[in-house]
Amino acid sequence: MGAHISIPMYQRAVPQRYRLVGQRCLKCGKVNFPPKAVCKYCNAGFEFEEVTLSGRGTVYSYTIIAGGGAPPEFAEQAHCQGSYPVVVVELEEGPRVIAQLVDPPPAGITIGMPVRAVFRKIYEEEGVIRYGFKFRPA
Amino acid sequence: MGAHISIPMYQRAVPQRYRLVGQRCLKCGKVNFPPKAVCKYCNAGFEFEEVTLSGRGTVYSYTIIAGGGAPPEFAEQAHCQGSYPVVVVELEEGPRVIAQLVDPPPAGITIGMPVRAVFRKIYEEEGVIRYGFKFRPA
Amino acid sequence: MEGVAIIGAGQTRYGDFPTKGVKELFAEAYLEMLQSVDRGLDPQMIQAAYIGCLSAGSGFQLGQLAPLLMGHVGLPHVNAVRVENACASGGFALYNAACAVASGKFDLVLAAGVEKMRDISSSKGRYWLGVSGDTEYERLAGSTFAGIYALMATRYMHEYGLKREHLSMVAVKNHRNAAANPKAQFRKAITLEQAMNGVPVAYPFNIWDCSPTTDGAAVVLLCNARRARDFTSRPVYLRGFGAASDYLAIHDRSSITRLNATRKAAAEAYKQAGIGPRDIDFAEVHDCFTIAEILAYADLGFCEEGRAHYLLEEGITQLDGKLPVNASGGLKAKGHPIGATGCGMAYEIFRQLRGEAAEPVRQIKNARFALSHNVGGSGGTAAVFIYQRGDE
Amino acid sequence: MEGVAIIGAGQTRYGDFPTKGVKELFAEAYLEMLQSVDRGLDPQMIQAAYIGCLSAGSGFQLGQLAPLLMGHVGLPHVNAVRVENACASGGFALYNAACAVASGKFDLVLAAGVEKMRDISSSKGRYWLGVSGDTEYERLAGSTFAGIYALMATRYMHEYGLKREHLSMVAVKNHRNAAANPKAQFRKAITLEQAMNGVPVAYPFNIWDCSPTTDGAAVVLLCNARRARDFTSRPVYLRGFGAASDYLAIHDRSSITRLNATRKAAAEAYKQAGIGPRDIDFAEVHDCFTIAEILAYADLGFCEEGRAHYLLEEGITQLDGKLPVNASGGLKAKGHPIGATGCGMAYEIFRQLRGEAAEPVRQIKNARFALSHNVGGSGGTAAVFIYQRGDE
Ligand SMILES: [Zn+2]
Ligand SMILES: [Zn+2]
Repeated sequence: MGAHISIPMYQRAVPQRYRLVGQRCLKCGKVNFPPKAVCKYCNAGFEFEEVTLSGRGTVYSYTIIAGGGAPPEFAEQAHCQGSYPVVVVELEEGPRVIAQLVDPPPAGITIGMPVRAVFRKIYEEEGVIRYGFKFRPA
Repeated sequence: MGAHISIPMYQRAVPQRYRLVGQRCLKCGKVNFPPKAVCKYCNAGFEFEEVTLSGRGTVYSYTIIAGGGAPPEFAEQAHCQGSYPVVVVELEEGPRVIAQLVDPPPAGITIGMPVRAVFRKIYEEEGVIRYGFKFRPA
Repeated sequence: MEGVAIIGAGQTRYGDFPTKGVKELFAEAYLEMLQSVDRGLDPQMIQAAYIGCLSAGSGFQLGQLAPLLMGHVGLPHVNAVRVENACASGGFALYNAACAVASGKFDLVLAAGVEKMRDISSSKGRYWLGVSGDTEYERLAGSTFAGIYALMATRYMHEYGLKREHLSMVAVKNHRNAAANPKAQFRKAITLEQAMNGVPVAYPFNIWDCSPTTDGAAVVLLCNARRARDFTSRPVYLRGFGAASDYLAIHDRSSITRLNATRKAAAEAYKQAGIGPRDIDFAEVHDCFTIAEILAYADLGFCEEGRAHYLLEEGITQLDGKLPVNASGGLKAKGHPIGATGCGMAYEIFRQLRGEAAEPVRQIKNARFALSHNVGGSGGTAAVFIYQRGDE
Repeated sequence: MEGVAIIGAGQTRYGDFPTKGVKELFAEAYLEMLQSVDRGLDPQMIQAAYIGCLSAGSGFQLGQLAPLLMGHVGLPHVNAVRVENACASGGFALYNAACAVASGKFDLVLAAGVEKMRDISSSKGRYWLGVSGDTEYERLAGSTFAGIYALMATRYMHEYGLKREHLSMVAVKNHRNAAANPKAQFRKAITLEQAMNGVPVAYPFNIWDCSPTTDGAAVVLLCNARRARDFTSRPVYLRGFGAASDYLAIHDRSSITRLNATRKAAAEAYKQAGIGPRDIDFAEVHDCFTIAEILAYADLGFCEEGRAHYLLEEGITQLDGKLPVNASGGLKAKGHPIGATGCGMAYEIFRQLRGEAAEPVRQIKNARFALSHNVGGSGGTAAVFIYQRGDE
């Protein structure tokens, strides 16, 4: 069990994982992603309109997870790839988000590098493939 | 995971589970089972001598666990037996202890009924059979 | 020590909510709490938060649920911590929030509880819930949580002549109360015959003796009593709060027909409030199993030990009785989202003492003092609170 | 508010103890604490206990660990509760124990932490430990706990010119300190070359940048300051205690080269103590990863933001420097039994300020004020404490 993401929990966030659905605060106009009950920018707005993010952004920071240390649900991926990069991306609408980077440039990842979101398999557990966004160089 | 008893944890209590090893408080003379760091009778003694309990006692209270509600590691037993009794036994040395009752009398379990400890399989998990004490009518 | 008042409270409906996770449940109760502060409140004034939860959202967030929830509702920097004592987690959140206000260090402190129990299959759920007691011994004996309370019930029947009907009378009363409570999980009265003939769970219990698995959240806002009327015209004062523990394993306790943790917690709360059991006008007590409500009557001083079932026979604890117990429906029928339960009791009492019980039929009239009682597992811990109506 | 003093402290060795479970570890630290109360103490005077723990003994006892432990050491009826904020669980136990004494409700309160991390296979352990952050997003991105701190380190290198060597300088310093600490998990100095060339974990970290998995427990006894000298000739006063939180997910934070939770907690603690960073003679800070100690220097006010690595270059935080940091060896080399860590820091400071560091070579001389700093996960929560030597 432990840090297990149950299927119902995964399903509740499908709009975020499949289509990057965020929310624009009706009070301050800024875009929250992932969604919050109260806007994280003005800490006051609690009414929002849905907004689908473009998926375009730049690398804000990065790491490379070594194969041996990957979480168990990513063990297969780590075994195949040896290691994989994880990045924090600053999206053009403002929010930052954490995800994997696919097809990293041979010269290495750099902060500020433009990227765009792609839809990928994340992992399989309990017989259900969890899909979601990753990023790739733009 | 959850309420899982790990193998090392099980092994640390083998003297209790296999041989009912308790401890006599050198301060007040009473017998603690299961062992404590500080005596549960005088709340002061912290030096003990080992004492192996006779396993004889009487039923202090009882219940009958219905098959459908058994913990998952007992599901197989519940499936075979339909239901099984669990008792609190007051041992002749003083302490009470909780365990299953095997071979309950056809006329039903009664409070005060004499019982004695027997060594049995408890359940199997992670490829290791957990053994321990149960009680049966004396 | 500073005085402590409740100035707002919110609670989700209790039940099964597949579309709501632990964050959504918490936010719903939090926003209702904010709206209940009738003179208004800038939420940024809230300084600390104590959050009760056992399973951390069916196990997905093992660590630091408290800042996760606070960040979700726009209070990211508040001093937030999770407190856990199984089914008494909400009560200990409330207790420690009260201590934080009483210390004078804070004026406005949140006490909350939340549990998302219905996200996992029942087989995994049974692993999580375990026995809520001493796992190493009680679980290895093959017992369930129901089994532990059943052992208490069997002994109580033996010592004091309690009958199967008495257990069912608790279930019938609490289901009747829940039927009138729009926030309850089971809004359906049951007959004594039904209650006596449910599917067996653990002798002497059948399914109607057991509280359900429930999703839900409850949030209470505490304030230094001297400032309470800045925020509301009708504060409810927390006059006494007590908490205590006991041996976790029932085989280690000298008696299993009483909960020493409840007795010690109640003594502390009564002493602090300067009142006794006879001054209590109504109570919300911890009825995770029917026997638990019966044990509570004597442990809280409502009757002598071994005489609790006579209170049921005489109808004293019914909604129209002299001392209504579990007007909300109790854990049994209102529902039991583990970590939320202790704060949900405070929500019910806050609303009742302000004359805001949602349906007129369930409003308890002319009440001045109320008590809530929250037990961890089979009595390993307990917290007791005494509330006083503030509009006098 | 009442003043708060520490009158006793105990701690197990940190390490790998296959024959000791969570009860045995706790009892060992508790009994050492009792012996440290030099004028003697009847343990039955202890009124409440706050116990920090994340995994509840590798998961066997999900609920109510606190009464289980108290019943094991002869204090079954004490008001006991578990508090949890991941790696800051011990710090929040200490914080809430301090609030309980400050409120005047209690004179003698236990703060403790315990973690049994080495009972489960490393694959299951990885499930448990997760990312200690926002599981739903950080874990689903494939990140580990090390990965989250690595993201902070990469950004810090980009913004402030931090080099790989600076990270390793933290590891070298803390391993050197641990070598002299008989209670440390790793009692072995390492070279800068070794520290820079370990097995990769998450760029830019290698294995020497990461704290280990550790079994251990620590117990601290708090007392109303007015009564402290009834129990000891050398109390240590808790002059300030602060706690705060932040967005759990690092992607929600405005900056990842500082921990806002630490800054807010430190401001609260300094203000309460009436002193500033320059008055601190030595500190135990939260170095779960090498970058964490570097972030702590500026967050605690020991230097300006972005200048922390110069403190390392100048040797200021070495044992013989102007402001020794992690004389114990820190989480990095003393070990990091998650729930125990915050109380283990208090143990180290209690012993140091009383002139009782176990080996003369590691005794810090003429210290008057000390600070401890405990972080939950990647900064979702933090607690900061300021201690003053009492024998003046
Ligand atoms: Zn906004
Ligand atoms: Zn004794």
